[in-house]
Amino acid sequence: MTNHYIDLKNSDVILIMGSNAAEHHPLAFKWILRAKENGARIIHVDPRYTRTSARCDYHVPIRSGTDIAFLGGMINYIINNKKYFRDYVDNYTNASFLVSPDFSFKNGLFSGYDAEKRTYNKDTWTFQMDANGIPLKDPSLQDPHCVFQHLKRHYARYTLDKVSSITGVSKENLLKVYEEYSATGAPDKAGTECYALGWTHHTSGSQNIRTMAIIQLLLGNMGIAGGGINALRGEPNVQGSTDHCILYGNLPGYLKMPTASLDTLGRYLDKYTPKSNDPQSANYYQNYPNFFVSWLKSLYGDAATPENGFGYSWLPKMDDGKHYSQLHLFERMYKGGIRGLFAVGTDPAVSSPNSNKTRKALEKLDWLVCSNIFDNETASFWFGPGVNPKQVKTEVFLLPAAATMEKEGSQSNSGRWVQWKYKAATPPGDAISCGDIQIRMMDAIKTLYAKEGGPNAESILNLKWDYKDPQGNMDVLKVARQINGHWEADVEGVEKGGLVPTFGMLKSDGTTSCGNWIMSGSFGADGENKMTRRGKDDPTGLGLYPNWSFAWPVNRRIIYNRASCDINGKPYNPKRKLLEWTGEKWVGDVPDGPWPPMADKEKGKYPFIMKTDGVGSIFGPGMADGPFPEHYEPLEGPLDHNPLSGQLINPAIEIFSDESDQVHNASEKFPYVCTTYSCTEHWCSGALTRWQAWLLEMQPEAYVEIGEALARELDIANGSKVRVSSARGKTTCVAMVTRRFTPFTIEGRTVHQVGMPFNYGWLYPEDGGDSANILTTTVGDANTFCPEYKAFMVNITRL
Amino acid sequence: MKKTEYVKLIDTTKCTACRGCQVACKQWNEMPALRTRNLGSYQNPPDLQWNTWTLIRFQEYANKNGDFKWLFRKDGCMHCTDAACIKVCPSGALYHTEFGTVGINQKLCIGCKACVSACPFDVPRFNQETEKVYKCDLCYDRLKDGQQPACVLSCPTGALTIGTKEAMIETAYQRLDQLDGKGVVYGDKFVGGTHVMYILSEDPAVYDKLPVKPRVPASVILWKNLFKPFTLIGMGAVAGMAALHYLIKGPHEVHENKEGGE
Amino acid sequence: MSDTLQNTVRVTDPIERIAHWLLAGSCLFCLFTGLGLMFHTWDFIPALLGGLYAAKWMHIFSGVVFAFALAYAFVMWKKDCAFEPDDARWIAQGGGYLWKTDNLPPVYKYNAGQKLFFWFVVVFGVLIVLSGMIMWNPLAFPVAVARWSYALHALSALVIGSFFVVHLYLGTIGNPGTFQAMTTGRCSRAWCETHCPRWLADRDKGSPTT
Amino acid sequence: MELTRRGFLKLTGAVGASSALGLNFKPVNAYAADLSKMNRIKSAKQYTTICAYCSCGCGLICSVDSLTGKIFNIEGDPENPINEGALCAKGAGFFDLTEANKHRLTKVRYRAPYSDRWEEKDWDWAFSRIARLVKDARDKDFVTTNEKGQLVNRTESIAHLGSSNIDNEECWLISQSVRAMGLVYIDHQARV
Repeated sequence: MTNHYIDLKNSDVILIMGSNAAEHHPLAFKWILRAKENGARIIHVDPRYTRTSARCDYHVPIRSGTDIAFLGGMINYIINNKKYFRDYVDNYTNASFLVSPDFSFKNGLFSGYDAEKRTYNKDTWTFQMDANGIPLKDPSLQDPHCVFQHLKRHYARYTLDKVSSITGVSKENLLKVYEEYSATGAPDKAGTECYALGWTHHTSGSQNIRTMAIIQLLLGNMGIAGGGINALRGEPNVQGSTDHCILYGNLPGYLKMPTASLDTLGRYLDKYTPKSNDPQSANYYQNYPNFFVSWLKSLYGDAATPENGFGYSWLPKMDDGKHYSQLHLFERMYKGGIRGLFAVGTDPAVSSPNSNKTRKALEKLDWLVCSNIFDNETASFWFGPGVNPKQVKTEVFLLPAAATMEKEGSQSNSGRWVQWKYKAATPPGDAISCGDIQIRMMDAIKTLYAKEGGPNAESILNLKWDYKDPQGNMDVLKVARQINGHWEADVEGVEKGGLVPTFGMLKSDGTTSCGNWIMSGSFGADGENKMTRRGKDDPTGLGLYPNWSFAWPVNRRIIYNRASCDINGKPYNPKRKLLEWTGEKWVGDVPDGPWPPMADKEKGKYPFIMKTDGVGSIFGPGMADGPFPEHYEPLEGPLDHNPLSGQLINPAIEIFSDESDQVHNASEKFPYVCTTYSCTEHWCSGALTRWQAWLLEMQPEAYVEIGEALARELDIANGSKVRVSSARGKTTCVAMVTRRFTPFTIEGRTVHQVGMPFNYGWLYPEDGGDSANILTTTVGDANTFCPEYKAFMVNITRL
Repeated sequence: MKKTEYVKLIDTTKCTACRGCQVACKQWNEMPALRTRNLGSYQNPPDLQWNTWTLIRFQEYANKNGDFKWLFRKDGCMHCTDAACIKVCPSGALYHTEFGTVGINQKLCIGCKACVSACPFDVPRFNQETEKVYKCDLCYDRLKDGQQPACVLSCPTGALTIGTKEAMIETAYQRLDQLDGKGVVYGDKFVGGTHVMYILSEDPAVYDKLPVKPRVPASVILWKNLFKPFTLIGMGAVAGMAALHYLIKGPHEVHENKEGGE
Repeated sequence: MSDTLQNTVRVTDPIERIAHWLLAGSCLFCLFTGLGLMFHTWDFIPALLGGLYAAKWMHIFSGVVFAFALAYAFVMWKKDCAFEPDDARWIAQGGGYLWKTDNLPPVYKYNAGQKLFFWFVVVFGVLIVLSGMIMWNPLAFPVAVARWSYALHALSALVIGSFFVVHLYLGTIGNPGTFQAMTTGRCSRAWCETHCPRWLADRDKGSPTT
Repeated sequence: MELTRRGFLKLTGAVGASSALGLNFKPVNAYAADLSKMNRIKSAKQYTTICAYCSCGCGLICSVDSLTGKIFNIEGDPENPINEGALCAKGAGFFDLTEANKHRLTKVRYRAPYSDRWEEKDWDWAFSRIARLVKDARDKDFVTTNEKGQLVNRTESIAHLGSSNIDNEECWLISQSVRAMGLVYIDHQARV
């Protein structure tokens, strides 16, 4: 989230699209309804009428996987009707930047496409530079090469008729949403967007969000109270686990995982430290070396020295251009290339796409280590449906873990608030925390390497791993302080070991050690653990609660907040004054840097300090699948053509083409669009919630929601059992016949959509049904490899 | 002790059916869960049960114009002032608390089930195993301690609020104004006023299992207000008349030819 | 004949007496436990019996006994209690209990008042038993049926209870010499001549008593 | 929909054979049957925690019996500005994550190759066995240089998944240690 949950109350129009906030973030909905009470309009765009729709001003049904078409139409509307916030667009976005004349877009493809590799060469996705290396601009926005004109041309194709025909949304509904939302382009209006897995679980997931980011920049909704783009993330500490980057491509604090070609620390830092020649761009990532070296110090401790490149060479390197995501991981496992898997608090046998493939892959493992508070389908895969234990070689460990209230530590919510939790009780039986498991397991591994040696043993032996208290248990505070960072030498009157109060003080010379730079400042220099703070003062009245817990970065509650003011630092909306420049300093939220506003040509800086150019990217060359989002059909959909171009599916997605990955696009065998989702009563794979009697009582078994029209066609009675099948598998569940799914008219014909929750698995409860992911496709987003769970094709038969 | 009446207001126009209340109730009152099946609805358990004192009812509804709505109604004890259950309870297990709510003392309950059929809202539930009746007591122990009932505390959206009767009736009508009159306040105009009130978005007749004009059943009034007193009055009167007869007329002697008897 | 002993007449046989007392006892017990369940002022009754819960079950058990006794009594007495034309005249004159009359029709085994009592007990007894059975498990019945059962049960109790008092009075001090009919089973000949002259005459003729 | 009158009868008609599932209050209640819950709360130790489901970050208060050390009540933290004491169904049912839930794992379980059952093991055995397996796999498959001859120091045959349902400090420990081991197949639920 650029903003945070409470801030939703400050909005004038809330577009909920790609999210079912009332069901999956019920407490976010508290603040959405607070806004509604204050007069805000709440709009829900979703394939299905849900509990969210029930409380919104209105619901607009949309076919799964067509969000870019819908939003592209909105961009077209905003430009044609001049609804954009001109001052904001001029000053705070790259709308006026001139794009390279070689850049082009033809028939669904941007310039530089390599069809064989399914990737783009981005050499033409660049700006024209002046002699000083600063991007050329046309403030009039009239130059045909300027971003704004490119944008206008690109989305001119997204006419109401076209969008309606793709999305299945009526033109009246399209106009209603466009009009109402684009009204937030006024300086004193705030519009926000709440999305969740409904946007990310697509082959164009990242571009769904990008499209909205463009709209928010056009309307001047970024960086303001009640604005922003708000990912309502799905897990309690998914923000924290992402911040600490248990991810193949990133190291803690979103630092880049090195690749093979970056063979030295110097080359690595050179590549990832952005340069800007514009003196007004803060280009905050120029501090990248400080963050990275401080992290290396946290990894290898005293063994990381300037002489050995702080241990850079010990780090694993990915092959350039290769990906190692969960999809790739199971692909490799399926082909026998993985011997051992650690699965901590996760249940991929249910949650990974194409479960039949995933489950088959698990059988290829030599060993599997699971840590959980309950048994799950992954740990017990060896006696799953159709599996003969006598033929499964895998050695399985199921380690009993402590539940959250049985351990102390911090958790980061989606609004980046890092809140401290206390240990209320000891875990039952032999259970210990996942942290303790990791520490003791790593101790055992270190011991073996110390004794026996091995390849690159230095990396293991030099790992800084002194996080135990005298009793031998994990010392949470010690870890938290290491994450925050400390001095490694006596510097400027601070003794070695003193806590670093902010990442601004981190150094690239090895004098600081910091486990995760964005968390630097979670402790005060005086040792105060700011994550434990419980102050309730709210000086701005906007619900920022600056003294409640800690928010990264540096307790900033709304990021890019300097964009809430004009170039002189005066708030665009004086009624919701997030920040104001007094002439000497900023007052309000913690500003994005102390510099004066950009009207001060000498010392002033642009507001988007993390962007190299200092402004918001309407033209986004960082994306794998194009600097402007473009509508493509899902990998498996009801259409055999893309109504907008000759390019049916996202050209930059990776295609997995094993026998198990079959796709039947526009096939009569699987005529219905299916989507998957969760429900309030269960959580994710249900691996925690299915074991809980109170929750199971409310949602006891797997179901498929079917519209009344389709149910009539198929003669399916409410509450009866049906079989749902796709090209990849089939499963049996209860039919829930409902008016909440209505058929769409797509390209002139009727298309039915159905939906299933992904919360069930064969292990428990008995007869509760199995995973909806038995049906889903093995394919991911072009940028993130987030799997496509939201649009695929099925057939339904009564039993 | 001065009696302060409390009213819980259920604003269905704010309810998201997250069912936090349904679980919070079980958590606080330590009620177990039972195995259910999916019967084609989110509503589960399908009805109130001895272990489920409050339940969100899900109802798909389209009005005359075809406007579709998904209605959510939190069902549970209405805490009537004129409470049929208290009228019929032989043991005093059901009683009016100092807050005007209807408390239940399971220790006293003898499982006669009279309240189950008397309740105009079909709320009390009987447990075969414990032979006791169960229902919401609006968290009497929490109220006594100045705490909100578990359901109200848990409600994310402010659909559930609690306060003094006067204040909540005022709040309810204010909310109705806010909704431009598109709604109905339910609960203040029958059975002496209930201590649970609704703001409904539709006409009460639209809702499943919601009586439009709830009242203490005529059978209960006849039973408790007429037959019950007349049982004693009748028997007493007859006994009195017999006594009078004995005094005035004396015993009905037999004309005897001979002495009889033993 | 042993039937005529010391100038007394055997008016009831042991089976009849057992049935009567079962009926009366269970009825009385139901009455008191019922009152205890209905009136908090009568709490002493359930208290003596070990609490309301115990009283509830005793009431139900006693009700079952009552039901069987009633069924037997019905079979046993229904013929003797069948109404005949003269009964109207008997009733019209209040059975001679309320004012002086000379014109009372001679009674066979039971007078019209007794018959009336019998039939009230039968009708309301059936009602009280049926409604009681419904109240035992009201959840198995439509709610309206269950609700009215409670009212009907109370009404029946009111009727039976009131008649019970009358019966008690007339069977004891109101009619000296009557009580023995349900103890020893023998009443004086004179008593019989007063209360059941036609039956006595039939009996003396040796014709079958019915 | 037809979940009106007719549908409703269908629903009630089907309340069937039922048995209590899984949750046991007895251990936490046995000794305190006579104390009202409110009184027990007053004498309890209270700890704040944060909800373990969606990412709202709602505050909860765990009440711990001072005699048994066991949690007996969990409800929303009214002080927390995000939820102000409110909780959804999952949060309200947080108590069912404690050891009162009989499904909680309490012992290390081990399944030997080709076996059809779990065995119980102790931690020391498990850790030394896992360390052995890790070292064998890593040493056997370690990739020091890739096909192009570039130094890559990685282990491709061991993978790590999870978790976004553990604390920051635990996440960080995992993130650090898997890098030190040379793993590259590293992912968690942020992607799924």
